Amino acid sequence: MMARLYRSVRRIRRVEEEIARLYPTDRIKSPVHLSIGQEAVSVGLCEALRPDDVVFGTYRGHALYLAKGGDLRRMMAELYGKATGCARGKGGSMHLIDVAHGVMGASAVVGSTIPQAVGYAYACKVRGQEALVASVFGDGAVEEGVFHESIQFAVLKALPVLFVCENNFYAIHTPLAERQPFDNICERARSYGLPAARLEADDVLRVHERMAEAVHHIRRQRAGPQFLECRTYRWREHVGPGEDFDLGYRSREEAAAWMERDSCVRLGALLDEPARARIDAAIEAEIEDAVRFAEASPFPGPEELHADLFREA
Amino acid sequence: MMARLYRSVRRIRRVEEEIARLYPTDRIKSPVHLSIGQEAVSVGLCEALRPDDVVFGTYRGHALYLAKGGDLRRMMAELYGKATGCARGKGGSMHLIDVAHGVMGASAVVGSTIPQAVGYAYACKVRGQEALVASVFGDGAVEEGVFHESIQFAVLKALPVLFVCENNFYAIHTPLAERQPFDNICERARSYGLPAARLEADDVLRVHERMAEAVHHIRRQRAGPQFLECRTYRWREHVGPGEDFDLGYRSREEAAAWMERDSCVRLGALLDEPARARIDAAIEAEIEDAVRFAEASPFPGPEELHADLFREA
Amino acid sequence: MERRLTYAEAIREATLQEMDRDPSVVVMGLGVEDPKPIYGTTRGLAERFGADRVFNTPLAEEGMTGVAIGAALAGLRPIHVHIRMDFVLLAMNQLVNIAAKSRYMSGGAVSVPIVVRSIIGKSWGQGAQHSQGLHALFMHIPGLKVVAPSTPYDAKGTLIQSIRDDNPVMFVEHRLLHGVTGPVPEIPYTVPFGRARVLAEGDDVTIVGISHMAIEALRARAHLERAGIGAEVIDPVSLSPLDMDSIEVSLRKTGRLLVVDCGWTTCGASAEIAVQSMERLQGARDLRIRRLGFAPVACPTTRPLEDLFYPDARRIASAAYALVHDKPELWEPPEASDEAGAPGPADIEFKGPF
Amino acid sequence: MERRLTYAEAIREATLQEMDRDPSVVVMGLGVEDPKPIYGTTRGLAERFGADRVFNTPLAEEGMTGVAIGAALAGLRPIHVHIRMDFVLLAMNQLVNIAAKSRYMSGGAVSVPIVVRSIIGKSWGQGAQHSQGLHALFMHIPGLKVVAPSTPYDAKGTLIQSIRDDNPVMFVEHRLLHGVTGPVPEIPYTVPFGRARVLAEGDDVTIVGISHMAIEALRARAHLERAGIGAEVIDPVSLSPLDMDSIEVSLRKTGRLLVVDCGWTTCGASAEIAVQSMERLQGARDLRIRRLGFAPVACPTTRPLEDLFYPDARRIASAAYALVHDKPELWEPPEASDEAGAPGPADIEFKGPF
Ligand SMILES: Cc1ncc(C[n+]2csc(CCOP(=O)(O)OP(=O)(O)O)c2C)c(N)n1
Ligand SMILES: Cc1ncc(C[n+]2csc(CCOP(=O)(O)OP(=O)(O)O)c2C)c(N)n1
Ligand SMILES: [Mg+2]
Ligand SMILES: [Mg+2]
Repeated sequence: MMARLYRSVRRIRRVEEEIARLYPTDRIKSPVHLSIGQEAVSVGLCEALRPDDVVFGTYRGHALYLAKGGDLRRMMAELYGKATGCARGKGGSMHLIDVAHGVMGASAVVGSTIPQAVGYAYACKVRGQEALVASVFGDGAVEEGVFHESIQFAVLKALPVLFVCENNFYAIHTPLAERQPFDNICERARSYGLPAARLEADDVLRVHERMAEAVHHIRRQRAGPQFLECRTYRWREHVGPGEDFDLGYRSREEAAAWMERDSCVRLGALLDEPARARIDAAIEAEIEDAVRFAEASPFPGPEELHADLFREA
Repeated sequence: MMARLYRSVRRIRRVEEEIARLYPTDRIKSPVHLSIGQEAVSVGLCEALRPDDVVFGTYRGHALYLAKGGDLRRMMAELYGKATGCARGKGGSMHLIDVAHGVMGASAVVGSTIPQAVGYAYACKVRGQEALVASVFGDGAVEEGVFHESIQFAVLKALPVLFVCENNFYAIHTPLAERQPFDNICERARSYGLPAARLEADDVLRVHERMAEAVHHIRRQRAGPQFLECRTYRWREHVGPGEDFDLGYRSREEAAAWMERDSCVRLGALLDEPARARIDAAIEAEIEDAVRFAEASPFPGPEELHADLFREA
Repeated sequence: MERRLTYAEAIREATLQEMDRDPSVVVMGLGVEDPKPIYGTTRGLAERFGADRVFNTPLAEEGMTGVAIGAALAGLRPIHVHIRMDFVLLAMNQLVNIAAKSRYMSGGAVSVPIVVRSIIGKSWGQGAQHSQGLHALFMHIPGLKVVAPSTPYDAKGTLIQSIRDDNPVMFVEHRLLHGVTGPVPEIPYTVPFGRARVLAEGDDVTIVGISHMAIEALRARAHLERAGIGAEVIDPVSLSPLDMDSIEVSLRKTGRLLVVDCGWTTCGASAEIAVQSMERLQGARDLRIRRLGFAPVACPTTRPLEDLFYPDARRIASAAYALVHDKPELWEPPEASDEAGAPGPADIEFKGPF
Repeated sequence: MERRLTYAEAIREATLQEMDRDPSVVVMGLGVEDPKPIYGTTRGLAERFGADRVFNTPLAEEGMTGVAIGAALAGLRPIHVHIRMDFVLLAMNQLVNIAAKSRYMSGGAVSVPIVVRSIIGKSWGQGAQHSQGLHALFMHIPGLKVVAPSTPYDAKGTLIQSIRDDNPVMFVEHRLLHGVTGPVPEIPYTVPFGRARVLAEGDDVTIVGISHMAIEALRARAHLERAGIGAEVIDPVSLSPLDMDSIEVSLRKTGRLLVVDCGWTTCGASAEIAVQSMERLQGARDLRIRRLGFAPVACPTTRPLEDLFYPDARRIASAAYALVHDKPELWEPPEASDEAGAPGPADIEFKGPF
């Protein structure tokens, strides 16, 4: 498991670093919201899920997509706007999807996939399926009324949903304290009567343990949803490949405290060196292949403009 | 004070009974949502407010309008669709307004005046005004996301708002338990960090006492909003003049328990008989006058159709 | 003997038959399981299909629309019911940003088979917030289909079609249509989208009436007949897609178009139908056009103003007359012709907003 | 020397001057007080006017719109800013059911002086949910005013007008306009609603370009000039109210109308302008019309499809040419003329969705 977790975190980290490296070439003509520093949440969650479980995420979606098993080649091609992309070039970085692997899609409108996760879970429940749904969203999403409407219905119908709030303390450049009366997201969730817990998501092992516990409960006890607030930190700028400590809304020191506890490094150190090196090498090869695939793939032709609006029998 | 409270409760009760009596004549061509049985909430609240305080309410708005001092003649004319109505016949029963007396308007879309109350309070606060805003809404409104968005902002900015939830246990014919996971509205409000309390609103004296306390705190301490859940009961059908125990969604017994504790009767019994009789007589005269006024008033002329869309200098 | 149902019964029958046929169909909304079940359209469904497939929702339009979308992504076919179209405004984000776009922005990976039923209110002082016909807002958005049947027959057929469609369909009803009766076969059938109906033929003017206005247009036609004018009345039935071919055929004959909507005209369905008509006929046939719809204000509650707010048979007839005689309306149908002019039942007044 | 500002600077200056003049003006929205303050349009306002008058909001579009309305009822004049028009869909209920109707349904007792600024996104893979021009949805609703200036001069003047207006005004910006420079007097001034601008004269065809499309229309005009076609370019500036008088004057001359919008055409602003044109000219002057707008799909992210999704100067020129020569577009401006054809700066590509 440790090796799996390491591989997944490291892979996401490296993919995103590679995206950042490639970005100045302007071949990725798509806004990118990197999860560098936040990987432990998606990885800890997805390693606790089964293949038939599904996830709904956000525009900051590379980590969740990859952790859940989304195809890397098709993701990279999507960022390049190619016809081989997971959304055939029509969605870009903010709308990654891989239905075969349970990545059900992401939205660039904050909070707007939360009710879909609940609805998906409703379908699972009434059809007696065992699948479970994870809804991943940021600390900003909790402010939207739809978060409440969603959690309310999920508890009312005792649906198999795991709500995962990635609290990175900022919505773009606005700190939580300027937007929410108290730093008590869990308490607000809990007022609906569902189990809610906060965890420091700087350690992927701990995150995974808690996620697995919650998933187990939801699946076995069928007593309804649970809520986990994962406190984490975004290392890069809100959107784009770079850092943003020059903007002044947060300090490099604040970030440094999180970077020191880098999940990827700490976990890597626990593996034996040759095993780690093998994993790393495989990741590099995979990334290289994916970038090559993306670059070699064709753009969609003009006939694609009008395709995919409706599904007609 | 007891006489004042009695007068106000009795007046609302009698006005609404009169509306119900007139309704079959079809002269009131407007859906009416009666507050009979729920008067103690509006009366207890408004007797605790100052004239410069304002209230925002709902389509079930006769009680709040009258309790706050709204003009009875103009209300009755509004129900009749007359040009002398408080909204010149354009709003009807669901949109009563009397700005001069701090009745800022009502909406027929559930929950939709709650944020306006908060915005009004924001204006009061930043302009250093002492006025306080009461937002009155039903138990159904709490389910709308906008309730959360509103309370969140009110607490964040410490605004002078008193949130008053009239919990009559039903939204149209659907009981609370079918719509909300738990009967814990206060807890959900409290999770935002504001004082929230539940009270049985069958005794107008008690309601008034608690309202006055909350109002005093909000005004004097300037520490932000408070929340009161008033448990009450609608005696008549959701909309219309009659009873609805034949529908089967609730029982006459359930209602009887509330009717026995009728605030109007109990309070009346505490007054000395001649005083009570004087009040009652004055109310009857006022109602008769208002109905006459409404009936005698003209309908708006056709030129009124296009008036009042915009305010132009 | 011809089997007749009300529009509301036709909707109920369509729902019931599709739920029988396809276990993935579910019905949700405020008051779908209620002693007054959406004007009877959902009566008995919960008893028959159980609480999992027919359920009341909390008051949370945006969230519950998202729930419907999510359930659709998982393979259910939710019918989400709103007793007033005005409330759908709370769900615009889910409908426009998600439902309409999920398929396209996933490159066809998913689809969202939901039906959103909503009802345009009218009469008895419904007022500004219980009376809006907002179908044009949805027509504006690629990725949504919009249908607004005016007869019990089409109500059943298009609802079945909507339920079987793999895409989001806005199903628009009108409060005053629910009580209208008409022939409805018992056997399940579909009425395809994108096919208008010529309700009555005529040579002088084409009146396109949307939803409830199709009925008013038929009444107007009777008035006009007595004034020697032959009006062709077309019900577009579906608004997105729009069957402009049928309208074009009629216009090549009449050269005159009056579009009557139960909604506002500015950027409305009436504007779209008029401009597409012109795009098709320009250079080929002279065309005169005219639009009627809600007055450009909020709906007032008082009856005298409410009557002015809405187009009705008499005003439709006047406008058509003016179009044919190429002058501003001077003519009004004689008062006495009102009764005779009404081919359908007079509007049933209903009390209360629901 | 003529004073020049960017469109973004003009917006900032209008806001600042009005806030100086009138203490009831406040600015609110996600990111109005931010190191990247809405493309600079709100830069420095919080420092100058304090946190009470310039404040970030939580993510809660519906609620915060209600807050703005409530504050307006109390006498403030809030400017509520949305960095993308797509997000305004979350606030439709407050805007349509409350803001647009409060005055009417209170019989004039109250009014709601709010300005809702929102920005249409474009380029760099904004995608389906960060690119919508939804002004037609608001034009459809009586009680809302809608303005969409294309020049820095009009941006300043109409924003001041919007702030002083006692009614809800939807102020529509376009991301690619923010960097455009033009003459802007320092002194505060208003540009009234309901007055279109003839940006360039011509005898053969009238091109009405909305918002950013006014600039593309000017570029198209240069292409057309070289093909011997004189295009009159009109910027409506305000969409509700709409200055049809100016458009009519132009059409009486040209007889040909091409409306180009940065939005969809179905039930769009382009439909309304076309149909009103026809309503005015029918019987008086032969009129040929044509609409261009977003392709009828969601906005794709990949560049090759994005380029097809949007109208641009070349396609506008082709369409105008076809209109003038009365045949389907065969003509395209020669590649070489692109540079020369651009009267404004080429679009500044921007990266990232905000
Ligand atoms: C409804 C909505 N409002 C505003 C925006 C603009 N916006 C994009 S990302 C973002 C911040 C969201 O913060 P959070 O939920 O904490 O997620 P994070 O970016 O920190 O992962 C905002 C405000 C949006 N996309 N959607
Ligand atoms: C947003 C919205 N959804 C649905 C409705 C239909 N509706 C009207 S009243 C009502 C019940 C509201 O219940 P509650 O808030 O408890 O108020 P009560 O009528 O009990 O006073 C509903 C669902 C509405 N008016 N607005
Ligand atoms: Mg965040
Ligand atoms: Mg209630």
